[in-house]
Amino acid sequence: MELYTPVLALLALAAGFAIFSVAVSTLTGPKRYNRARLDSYECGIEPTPQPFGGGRIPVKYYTVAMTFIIFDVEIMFLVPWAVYFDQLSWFGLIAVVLFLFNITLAYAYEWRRGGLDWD
Amino acid sequence: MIAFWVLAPVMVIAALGILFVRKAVHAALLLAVVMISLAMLYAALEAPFLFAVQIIVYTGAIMMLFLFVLMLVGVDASDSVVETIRGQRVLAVMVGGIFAVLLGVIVGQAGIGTAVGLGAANEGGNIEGLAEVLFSQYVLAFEATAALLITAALGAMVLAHRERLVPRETQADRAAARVRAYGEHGDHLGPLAAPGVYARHNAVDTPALLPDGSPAEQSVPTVISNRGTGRPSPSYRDVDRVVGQLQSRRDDQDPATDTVVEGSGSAARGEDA
Amino acid sequence: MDDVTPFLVLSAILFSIGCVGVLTRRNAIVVFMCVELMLNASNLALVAFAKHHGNLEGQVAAFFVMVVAAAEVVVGLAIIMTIFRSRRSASVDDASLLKY
Amino acid sequence: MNDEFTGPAIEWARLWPLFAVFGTALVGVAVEAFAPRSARCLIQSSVAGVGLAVALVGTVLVALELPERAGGAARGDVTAGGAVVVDGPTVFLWGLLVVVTVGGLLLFAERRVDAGLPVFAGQASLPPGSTAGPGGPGEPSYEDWEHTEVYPLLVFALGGMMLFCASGDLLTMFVALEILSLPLYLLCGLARRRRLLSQEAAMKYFLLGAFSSGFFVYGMALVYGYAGTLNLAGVAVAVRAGGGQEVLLLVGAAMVMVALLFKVGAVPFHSWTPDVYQGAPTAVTAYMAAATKIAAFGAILRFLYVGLGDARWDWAPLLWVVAILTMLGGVVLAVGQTEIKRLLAYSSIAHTGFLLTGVLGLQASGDLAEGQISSLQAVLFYLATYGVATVGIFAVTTLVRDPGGEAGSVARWTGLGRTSPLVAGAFAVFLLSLAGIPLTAGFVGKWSVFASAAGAGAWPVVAVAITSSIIAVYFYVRHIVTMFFADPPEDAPVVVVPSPLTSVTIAVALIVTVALGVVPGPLLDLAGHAGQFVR
Repeated sequence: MELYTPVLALLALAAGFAIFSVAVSTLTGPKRYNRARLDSYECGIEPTPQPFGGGRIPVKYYTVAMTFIIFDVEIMFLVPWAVYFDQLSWFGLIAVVLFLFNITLAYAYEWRRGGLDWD
Repeated sequence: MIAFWVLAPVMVIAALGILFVRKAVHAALLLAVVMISLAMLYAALEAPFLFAVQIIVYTGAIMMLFLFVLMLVGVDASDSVVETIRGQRVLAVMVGGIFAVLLGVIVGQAGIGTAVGLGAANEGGNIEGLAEVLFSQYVLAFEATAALLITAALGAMVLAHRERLVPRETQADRAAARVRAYGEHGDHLGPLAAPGVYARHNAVDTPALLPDGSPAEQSVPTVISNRGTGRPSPSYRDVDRVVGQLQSRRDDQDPATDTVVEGSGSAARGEDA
Repeated sequence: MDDVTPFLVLSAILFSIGCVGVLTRRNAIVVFMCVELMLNASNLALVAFAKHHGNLEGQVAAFFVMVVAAAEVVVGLAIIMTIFRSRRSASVDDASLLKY
Repeated sequence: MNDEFTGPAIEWARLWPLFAVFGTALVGVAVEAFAPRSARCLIQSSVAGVGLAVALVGTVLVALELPERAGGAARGDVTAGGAVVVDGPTVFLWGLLVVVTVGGLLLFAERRVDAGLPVFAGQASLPPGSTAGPGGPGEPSYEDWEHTEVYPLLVFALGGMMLFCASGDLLTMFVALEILSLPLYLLCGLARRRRLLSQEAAMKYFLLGAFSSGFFVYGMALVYGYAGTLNLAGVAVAVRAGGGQEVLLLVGAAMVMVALLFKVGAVPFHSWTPDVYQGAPTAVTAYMAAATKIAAFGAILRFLYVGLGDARWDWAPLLWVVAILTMLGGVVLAVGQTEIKRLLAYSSIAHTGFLLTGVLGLQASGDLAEGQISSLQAVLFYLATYGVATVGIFAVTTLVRDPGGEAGSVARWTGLGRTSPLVAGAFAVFLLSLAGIPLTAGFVGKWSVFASAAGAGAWPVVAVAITSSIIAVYFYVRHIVTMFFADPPEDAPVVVVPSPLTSVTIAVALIVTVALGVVPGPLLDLAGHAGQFVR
């Protein structure tokens, strides 16, 4: 438990700082709200693509989030394999390469269909 | 065990909160509290790898997606408290009853016995132990998970991605189209004027002034002008008034009064700034 | 720390709360969050039992549940989002063309 | 731990149909990625067709080579470290699933019934109602586009189902459950017509399905808590040894069963069935009504017989109640239905009840009289008859169309027997088979499940089953009577002439349904030959 004390202290400090700064800025800052202020940008370029409805984020970025999750999961599978690699040898390598190949196929699909285009 | 007794009440309260908060985004944050606490319990249960996975996959990825979708559909989406299916709450109470039974069952077994503990299994390292199980009994399930992830990718692309009907328009295409429009209809070729930042005002919601004093409406970003946000009309009226003043002075007074007009103009500018 | 019963009780409580949440909440996204709560509670039980039995199968199972949940979330939120875009509401009840 | 790691023995010779199916799906994804749009539909359907044919041939070859076990009472192998069991019932279900999927594939590829347009939405990410592209008529539009992703999704679902009914441990079963469910959730929401209904169906199916999979995981945890292993054979060993916290096992098993019963749509976990069957594109409904039930009953049988066979007297009474509720609920609710697809949905709920009756017929092989039908044999045969008739009947419903889509209302079908006797006749045969009238496959199926349940002493359930069969006959026959003996309405719906894809599906289903009713022997023998589960 002693090992974790510094971590907990840091956590508490970080949380305290976050709460403090948010609270102070809410309490002391000037409050003027209008639609222009709540816009994605107060000034600057027009955001493209436009979000639908009143949302702030265009649905297009869902594919980006999806890609992130898939690679996240993939990495979680790679960790045990990498740690135990010397024991797993060829069997593990083949299993993982097969897995990676499949994931890459999904990625290729997304890329070819323009899921990654930034427009 | 201290960790457990500290975290368990927090988790139960946070979980109960999910039932009662009105806004979905608050529910998501409470769920994140439960998940992070759960990660710490995993650490207490000799599952350091799951501690990391819980944080990275659940809190980092899954909750992120939840919050993302909440932002997408609008954070304010809250549910009505009107009961539409009659007996809904009764059903919920019944489920609460099942909960009580379930709870009773397990507490009734108070002490399912001393835990064997994972000392022996984790001897060569927790991750190594997991890898051994993962790549022996569950290697097929592991490969099958790839199918699941591909399905997820297909689903997200089908439901959230709109494919192009026509090929993507490149910058060169756009430049050519502009020049063509200029050639055929005489449309304005260059970039539009900047908004009125340097004219009379320092915000983008005010149009720039053309040399004749009239507002260049195209200089206001279309986002703002379409939504009618900001302060479009006062500044327009202001321009009209000042232009009118200028004209009337110029028409019937001697040049000396011009300085006065300039003075009032600069005063107005000061106000707006 | 030799007895994992408290962890099991906690997981039972969380699971039941999730269950009640699924049945009472009307916002599809919150309903889905309650399902996630149920899965988390199950994972806690799996990990606690792994410790109880002294083998790692439970932990591997919990790991798989997390991974599967990730894929499920991607698909599920895509469906919920689609219907929201069609109807501009995430309430389960507003989706009522199919009643009776 | 410190020993040298050795990978599990993966018997390719037994598993290759499964890998062939997953491989087909992967090829499908690659086609999605790299083939040009115009060629995609053709390539996809041929890839899927070839893959399914290979899988079917593979299943037959694997079935012929299964080694005998337990003195011939069972045949098969446990492979992949205990995760997959390829035995007689498995290959029987594999064959059945592939056949049903071929039917689904043919319906998926059908274009002629909707004026040359595909069955699925042109662009699912567009809100319903926003039809074309930015341009006017003549400009490019999404109207004739198609999501060819449905083919890999279909094949993935098949792979999940094949793994589901072959899984030897609960974790593999859970992963397989999700692999088969996620594509189906997606497919449900992709209808071209009545998009909102379709999307709602997808959402309901998804939310309730995720809810039930939560139960599966918790049940799995409790069973693991009892047995210390997730392997079904290991659970069986623990059950036989007794001791431990029995209650953990029972609660856990009940929760796993909740999830499995949800998938087959048993009362009280049936509420999704009518909504989803109605909202989903009919091709998808046809496929999943048949295939999900086959796969999930495979898993139910394996879980109950292999894992909990020795705790039979603990679960049988509960299952009695569920079976009775399901049969009565299905037929009673079906009586008042005015939509064809909802009517069929409730009838499928009733069929779940009949199948559960068959599941209740489990007896130790020693108790089985000579020549008596074992419950496994009965259920497998019933699944075959039900699956074929279901695909056929939903295929027929795609043909009767109003201007806005399929003519869903029962009233619209009035007098169809006079205007198009062929379609109405096919529909009537399928209805009679579902009702269990003699000389159709449904009769033999019902008779065999009732006989096996009665043999195991489940008399009350059989009595209820016979009662509800009679009620069911009432509403099936009522429908047939209105089709043939009433005048068609003024604006009668159009009966379209489908392409060979749908016609072949209907024709084959029709022939099989009648043939199995007249000569059920060979298939019954085949189901009997499958033998018991291998532990």
